[in-house]
Amino acid sequence: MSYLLRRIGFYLFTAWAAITINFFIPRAIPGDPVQSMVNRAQGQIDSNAIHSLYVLFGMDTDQSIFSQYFEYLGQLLRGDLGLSFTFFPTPVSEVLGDSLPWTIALVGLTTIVSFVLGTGLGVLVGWRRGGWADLVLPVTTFLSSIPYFWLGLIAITLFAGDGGAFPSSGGYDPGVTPSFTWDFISSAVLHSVLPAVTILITSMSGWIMSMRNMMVTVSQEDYITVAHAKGLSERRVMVSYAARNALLPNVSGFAMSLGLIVGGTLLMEIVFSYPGVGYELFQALGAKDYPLMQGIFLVITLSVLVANLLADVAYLALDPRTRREG
Amino acid sequence: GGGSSAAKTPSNGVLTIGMPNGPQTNNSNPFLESSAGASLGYRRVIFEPLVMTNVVKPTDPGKPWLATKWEWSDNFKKVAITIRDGVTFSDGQKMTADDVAYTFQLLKDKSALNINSIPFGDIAASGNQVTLIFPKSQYVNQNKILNTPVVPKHIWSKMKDPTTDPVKNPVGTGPYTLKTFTPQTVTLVRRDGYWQAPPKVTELRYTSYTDNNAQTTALANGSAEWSFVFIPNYKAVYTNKDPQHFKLWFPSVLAVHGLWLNTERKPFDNPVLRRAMNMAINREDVVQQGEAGYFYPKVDSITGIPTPAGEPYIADAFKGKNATVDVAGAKALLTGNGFTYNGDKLVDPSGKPVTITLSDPAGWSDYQTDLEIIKDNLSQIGIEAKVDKANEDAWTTNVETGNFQGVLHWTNNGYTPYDMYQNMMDGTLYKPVGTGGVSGNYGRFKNQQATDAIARYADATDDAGRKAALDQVQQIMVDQMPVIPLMAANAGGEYSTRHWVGWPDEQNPYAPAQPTLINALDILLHLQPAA
Amino acid sequence: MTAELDAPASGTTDDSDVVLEAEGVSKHFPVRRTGRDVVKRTTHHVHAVDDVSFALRRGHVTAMVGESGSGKSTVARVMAQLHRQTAGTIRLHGEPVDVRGGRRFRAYCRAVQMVFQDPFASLNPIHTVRYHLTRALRIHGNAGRTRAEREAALEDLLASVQLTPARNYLDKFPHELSGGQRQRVAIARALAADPEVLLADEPVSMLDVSIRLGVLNLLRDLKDRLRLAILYITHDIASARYFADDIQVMYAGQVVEGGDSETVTQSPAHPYTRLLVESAPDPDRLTGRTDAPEDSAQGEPPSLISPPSGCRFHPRCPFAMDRCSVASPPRLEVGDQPGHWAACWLFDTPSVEAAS
Amino acid sequence: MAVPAADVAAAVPVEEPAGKRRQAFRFLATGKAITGLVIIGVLVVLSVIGEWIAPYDPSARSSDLLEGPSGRHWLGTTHLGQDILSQLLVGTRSVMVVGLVSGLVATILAVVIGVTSGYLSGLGGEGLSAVSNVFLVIPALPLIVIIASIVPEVSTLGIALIIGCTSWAWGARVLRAQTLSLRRRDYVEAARATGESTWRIIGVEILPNLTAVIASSFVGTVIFAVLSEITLAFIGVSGGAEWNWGTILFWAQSQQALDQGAWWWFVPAGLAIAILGTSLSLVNFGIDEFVNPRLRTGGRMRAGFTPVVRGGDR
Amino acid sequence: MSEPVLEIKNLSVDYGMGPDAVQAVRDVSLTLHRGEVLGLAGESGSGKSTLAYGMTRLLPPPGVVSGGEVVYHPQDGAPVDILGLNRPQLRKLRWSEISIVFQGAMNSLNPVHKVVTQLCDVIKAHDKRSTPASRRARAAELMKLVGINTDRLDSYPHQLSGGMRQRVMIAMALALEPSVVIMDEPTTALDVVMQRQILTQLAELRERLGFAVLFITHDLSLLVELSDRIAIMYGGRIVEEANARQLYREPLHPYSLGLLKSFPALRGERRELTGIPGSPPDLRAMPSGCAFHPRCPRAFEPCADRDPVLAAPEDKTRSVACWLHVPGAGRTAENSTSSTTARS
Ligand SMILES: Nc1ncnc2c1ncn2[C@@H]1O[C@H](COP(=O)(O)OP(=O)(O)OP(=O)(O)O)[C@@H](O)[C@H]1O
Ligand SMILES: Nc1ncnc2c1ncn2[C@@H]1O[C@H](COP(=O)(O)OP(=O)(O)OP(=O)(O)O)[C@@H](O)[C@H]1O
Ligand SMILES: [Mg+2]
Ligand SMILES: [Mg+2]
Repeated sequence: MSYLLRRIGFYLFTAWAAITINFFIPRAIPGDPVQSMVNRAQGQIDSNAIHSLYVLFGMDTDQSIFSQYFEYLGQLLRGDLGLSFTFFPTPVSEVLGDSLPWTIALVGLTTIVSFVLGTGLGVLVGWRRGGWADLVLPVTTFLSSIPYFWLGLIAITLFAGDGGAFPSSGGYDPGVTPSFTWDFISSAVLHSVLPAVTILITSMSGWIMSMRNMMVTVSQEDYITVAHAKGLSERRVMVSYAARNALLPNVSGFAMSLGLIVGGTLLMEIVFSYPGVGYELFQALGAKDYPLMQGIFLVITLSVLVANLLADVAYLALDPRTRREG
Repeated sequence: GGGSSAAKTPSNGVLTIGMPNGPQTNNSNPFLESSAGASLGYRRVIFEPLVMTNVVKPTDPGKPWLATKWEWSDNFKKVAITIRDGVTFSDGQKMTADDVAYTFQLLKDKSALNINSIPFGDIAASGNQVTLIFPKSQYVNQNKILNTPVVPKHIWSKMKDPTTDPVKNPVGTGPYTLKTFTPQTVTLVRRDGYWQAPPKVTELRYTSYTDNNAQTTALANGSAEWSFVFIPNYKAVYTNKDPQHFKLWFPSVLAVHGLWLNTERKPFDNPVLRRAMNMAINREDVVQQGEAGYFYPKVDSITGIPTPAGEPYIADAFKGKNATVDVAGAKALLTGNGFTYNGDKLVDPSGKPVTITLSDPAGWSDYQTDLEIIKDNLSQIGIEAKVDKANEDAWTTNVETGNFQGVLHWTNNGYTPYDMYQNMMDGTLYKPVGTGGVSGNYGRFKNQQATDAIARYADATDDAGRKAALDQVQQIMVDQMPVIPLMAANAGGEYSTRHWVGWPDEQNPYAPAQPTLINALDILLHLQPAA
Repeated sequence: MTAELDAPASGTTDDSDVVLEAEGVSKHFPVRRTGRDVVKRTTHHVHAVDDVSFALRRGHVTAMVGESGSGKSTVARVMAQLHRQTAGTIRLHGEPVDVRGGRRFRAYCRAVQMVFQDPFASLNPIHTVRYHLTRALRIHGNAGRTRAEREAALEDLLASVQLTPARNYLDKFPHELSGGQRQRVAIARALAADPEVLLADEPVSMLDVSIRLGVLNLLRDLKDRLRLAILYITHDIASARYFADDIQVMYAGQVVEGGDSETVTQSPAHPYTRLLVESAPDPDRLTGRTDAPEDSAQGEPPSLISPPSGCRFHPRCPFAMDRCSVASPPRLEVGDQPGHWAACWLFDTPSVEAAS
Repeated sequence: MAVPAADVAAAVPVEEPAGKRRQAFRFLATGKAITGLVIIGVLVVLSVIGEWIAPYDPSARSSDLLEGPSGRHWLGTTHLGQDILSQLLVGTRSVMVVGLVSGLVATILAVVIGVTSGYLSGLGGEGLSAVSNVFLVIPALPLIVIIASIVPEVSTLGIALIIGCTSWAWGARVLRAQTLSLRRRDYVEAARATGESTWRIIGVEILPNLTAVIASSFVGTVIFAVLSEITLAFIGVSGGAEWNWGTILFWAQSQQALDQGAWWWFVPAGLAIAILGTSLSLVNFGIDEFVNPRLRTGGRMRAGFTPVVRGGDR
Repeated sequence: MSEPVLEIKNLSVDYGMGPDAVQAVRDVSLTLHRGEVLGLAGESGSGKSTLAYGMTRLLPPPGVVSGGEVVYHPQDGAPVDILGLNRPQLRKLRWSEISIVFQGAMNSLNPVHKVVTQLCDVIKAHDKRSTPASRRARAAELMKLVGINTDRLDSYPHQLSGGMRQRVMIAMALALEPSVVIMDEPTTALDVVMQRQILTQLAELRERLGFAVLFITHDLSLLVELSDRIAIMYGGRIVEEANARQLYREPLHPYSLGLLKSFPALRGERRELTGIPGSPPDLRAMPSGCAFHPRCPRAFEPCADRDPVLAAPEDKTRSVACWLHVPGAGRTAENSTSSTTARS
């Protein structure tokens, strides 16, 4: 248990450091939210509006960056993430509330499916070394080296263009309202097929590779030979002896990738116009929407940390060697 | 596909509108540019202006809307507005002069909402009349004032802080009310009790696409029927998909996009060089290749005033004088004024070869293309140009502080050329290179005559005075060329006539075609179901 | 009378020969605290070595035997000052040493060198034999001033561990050498410091039967030629008999018996030593009939975190008496040979007499 | 009684010391790694000579607007009539420079921080490890975007440095773990017992043993850096004045090349990236196989049932 | 002597295939009789493990059995050649007839499963009708058999000491009451006290259950004490095979002698230790003739040229492969016939 306690202390420190960095670094960018807004409008916002925008965003007062920082920390402790500039005056928490479920549903599910499928395939490929299984590797290597946005755009052209079977953008049909109706769910699912498949294609090979390597390593352990010597069925040896042990290192990788769900999908969401956090972050970066950026970074930081904590716990649960009595 | 098939089928009374602005948050505050209402444009069909004006025909008188009559005192320091009778808000409450006065008072009190920085003085309502008094002439701002959307006092006065209220249930006098809001799609439905003949479109569906590509795709497959988006090679990608119905119309308005030169940097402080550069640039190529031939219409007049919108304002001396490519002329001009050629390299009078760095943010692909073309053009007269694909934030700061040689940039926009000229040349905006916080005159143009003439135009009490002032400004523009105007800003849009007809176009320019301007409402009122 | 002996056990040689001695040395390793400990503010320690005293003499091999985990390596590391002792003193030529890195540590290294247990792990796989030896010579200033002197020093070194001709070995990487050759290189490296004491931690246990002998003979030869004091650590009591002058037996972090090697192996006194000797494979005890003595001890080695009270062997000891679980036995003279002692109450003459 | 030393010597094959070279980079000698290295080599050559063998100036406009592949333009042209093959060739350099420079920068940082924090116990080590964990937590791409915005002039080299300075944390973590496992190795202790200084132990005893891990982390960073650079260019955050494959894709995308049917504008650059990525991955696999020899594919064999090949081809 | 239970005939095992194959076990013949302990000794790398794994076909890639026969004689029924079995047949035979105890018990037990699970696994695999309760009961019985308290059933391997793990492995090996147990250095990693405990237990169990043991170690002194017969391997071949006592008293092969002279004795006279000079042969470059001749102090003229054949020199109970014991060696050049084990 002390192990967990120490981890938690460590996580708290990391969280604080990350939050601090997330506060200061964006503010070092030249320019400010107002100018970005004017720039984005490319003439549609009058230069006379600049002053009123400064007033609107509360940026007309001279407040030292440190007092802002402590104010921000105070806000955070109260659970207040501030108001987004891009969507002024919508609270950051609301922006996140709108986008987070999409990301988590699509990417979360895809990550899990990718892990399960990739690991499963990796088990097979690692177990049946030589023969057809080895052909999987070059193919997956190639697929995983393709830049994601490129694959996504090609997929859109091929499958979502004229007469294509899939919609090219968005999270659901413009016509339907999010609710627990068949219409909405089917449309959401349909919209998620292409993004999901492209993510699967590029991310699965990582799991296949690492699982395969672990399988190969583990299948030369003595206890596997013993399991064969015991006359256990091939399946049992593969699953209960080899895969069960090979899985352990992959678990922490999986937790890591769960943590990256929120931050790692920027490109997918840009390419597929998916209404998730990644796209929001991209916008916030461009708009210098400090509160939104901080909010999203906070979510990312927390999810990575929580995922790591989960990985630690999972390791404790899965590997009896790390469990301690007493 | 699923997404398109639903939208492709004609839906009864529904019009689908798209904007490439990404997911929205539930915010219909009409005064905030950051709201979904502004970004998608639906605030225009909920909140109505006092007067409907048309940027495409800036000299046309405005259409009475919530105001039936408005009278400016001679020096444009006072306006008396008569409010229309029988107008109700969508919650059933009558709209009165009180509401109008409240709206102006709100702008006066909250400078955060006073986006046009109008200097309001006294605001008084009596009967159906509202009187506004200003400390100085509002000639150049008159339409901006009259375009103010009217909000219901009984609701807004109860808000804790109207500047930070997302107005999730917008109540206005317009013919539509908000039905549902999702970050991706906003649906509005037609309401009963609208004060004039109701529009035929019973439901508006605003979809926010993440980027231009998604928006273009939606237009091309018919799932969006009306939009405002830049489409490269629009024929191949858009109109050819259904040439009969897919249309676009991008009329120019009184603002330009041009090559701003830093007039304090040698050798670009020399107006001769600026004029010669102007002569070398091939506007046709810029517009055709960079702006896809339509997005920003070409500016022909050497005064920089976009036509046809600004036609009436062009000084007689310059009427019909168009900028043309004249490399030989440019060279002659240069060599006649102390410039020399070393081989084919241009050398300035002080003996230094002329080079220029043209800079714009890397992500602005049309501007980048334009710059590539300009670079090519400038090499014709021996100027070696370099295109810098800058980082947007750094670029913004550089433009602000005058730390650049040449950038493509826009000007302000208005109902007279005043806004654009003031933006380019007003000496009162001048700040030395290195100092930021400027809102115009990025090129650091310092010319007292121009400054005076601009001020005279705004304050003049009669048309003759204004014309004289504007003529002088144009003369200075042509002589000094602080900005090389290339193309006009637009107020256009892409639309489909498959289900709805009656859109504005070249022949019938009753309104700009852009779905986010106040005229959107006017257009909706013009739309008829296709036969 | 309790014949308590002063450490170290006196041998035949006089005390001026003592080079390095340990007196009451203990080494405790803190172990990871559990959540409950954090609350209770207690810490646990592995009592890897407790109150160990002995001396190493010039030209003398002292063997240290004991089962795995009894603390033999820890003793060696403490003696080499790779670990700092928790308690006790280490004396070099009678001077207590207290070195913490830096120049004084180097000076200490020059006198006391260690050879590690595993010849496959103790040479850096990426460096050549030449590198290993040159560094060791350089650090201790034995490399000479010129290249030729250095080469000569290298050749001498390799010759002293019988790796000749030197040029065949100098530029080899460890993986190109056999286990025995590697161990010789490791010994050569230790000799490069021109030490007085060699701490050899199981120098042959990783080696094959046929190679072991070569290394052991080499050590013995070095002892004779260079008058080195050698601590030979092993768990193979037979090799200790063969190779060492005297033997210290360790059990659970303590030395439980000491004496000259022939005596300890042929007439072991402490019950644990007896168990050890009886357990060793013996070809003369033929074919399956492992007529193990009835009194042979069973059970597991004790926990070093909370070692048994009194004599640490008492839970397994067939001769355990009441007092064994209460009081820790001191060193008691066995009486058969001079210098043979055991930490066992059985040899507390008055009490044994009283019991009989 | 002693074993005659001469016998021992005679039994080992004597090799000439001259033939012995330090084989620190043996790990690149596996089949996969060689394939990868050859491809990378070709790309490196292209990145040097690309400028000269490119048929056109990549920025030069021509009147062949948006033409498909032809004899004149093997990979077609852009909307400005620029030759895409030339852009691809000239763009190779920037990609390779960013990959190498940021790989180097990140690897050096990772080594310094990872190894030091692994070897030093106590506060110093823990602090460094905490720093790298903080960098791990902050999402890399957004961080790069932000830092790229802070720096006024982003040249190719600037991008490379930024990517390098933000992507060392993973390598540092791996190296720290490795160092932790190495620092208790006998040969490290032995070096200490010989009297070596701490810095010499880190630099000479530990570091070289991490070569393969370092190389693998280098290759990993290069892949990451190349993809990051291309992504940055693609989303229009950085362009620099120089061509790279990401810029090509940026132009293709902003001109909606695929919608216009101009696949030749979009496809080759993506494939080039994939090929570079694949070759780097191959090198990495090679290193993996070196570090873990069990991974070497040993033909069509499976554990548990040793094949019986009676009268085999011997 | 009793009937054979396992006969290895001319077994050869290679690592790899084709031109760069390494032959680690060369033409080995060996017979294990019912109920006996056959010791197999030899220095590291002599091919002991390869032989054990090869004959049970458990050798991991790139190992290949390249020739010979391994005949198992069931209690009742016809002899089977293990090398000719297909997977299911082999799987059925394994453990129920021939079980194996490997060197590293820590590595032989799956670290993530409880001891009881692993014990029950093997029962379940061979007895489909057993119930979980019956399996657990049997597991408890087995644990008692090797002297471990049954409350350790639910422990994970890492919670047990090395000696306990080794005993669990022995218990597992006996779970199905096989007739042959192969033990590859089962006690090398343990210290002498623990080793003694386990060997004592093994001897008791064998007396009770009557299985035959092939015991592999390089500790000859241990084997002499423990086994009935001893075979000595060198360079992938059996160089000598004899009754344990005979071998200890009177080793015939110089290599066996060398091995015996490498061990210091704990008791009795301090005897002369000579050891074996030189180092083991390189499998890729085997010396011609007798593989031991470069290290052999008594090598003479035929040794470098011709391979000696394992044959009985004077009586029928032992055999040796050495020219010293071939009458008239140096003249005969007859080594084409394959070697045969002297069998009773
Ligand atoms: N660095 C350490 N931290 C914690 N415990 C340790 C450490 N080093 C050794 N120990 C413990 O101290 C005890 C003695 O270990 P040591 O290595 O000295 O035994 P040993 O007699 O050399 O055993 P072996 O014969 O197996 O080498 C063991 O229980 C071991 O687990
Ligand atoms: N995978 C392999 N490829 C090639 N050669 C191998 C392989 N595995 C083992 N060998 C070689 O086969 C020979 C026999 O090895 P084996 O493990 O059977 O020896 P052993 O007698 O069991 O030794 P030990 O006492 O060390 O266990 C050795 O020389 C070894 O180098
Ligand atoms: Mg030890
Ligand atoms: Mg073996």
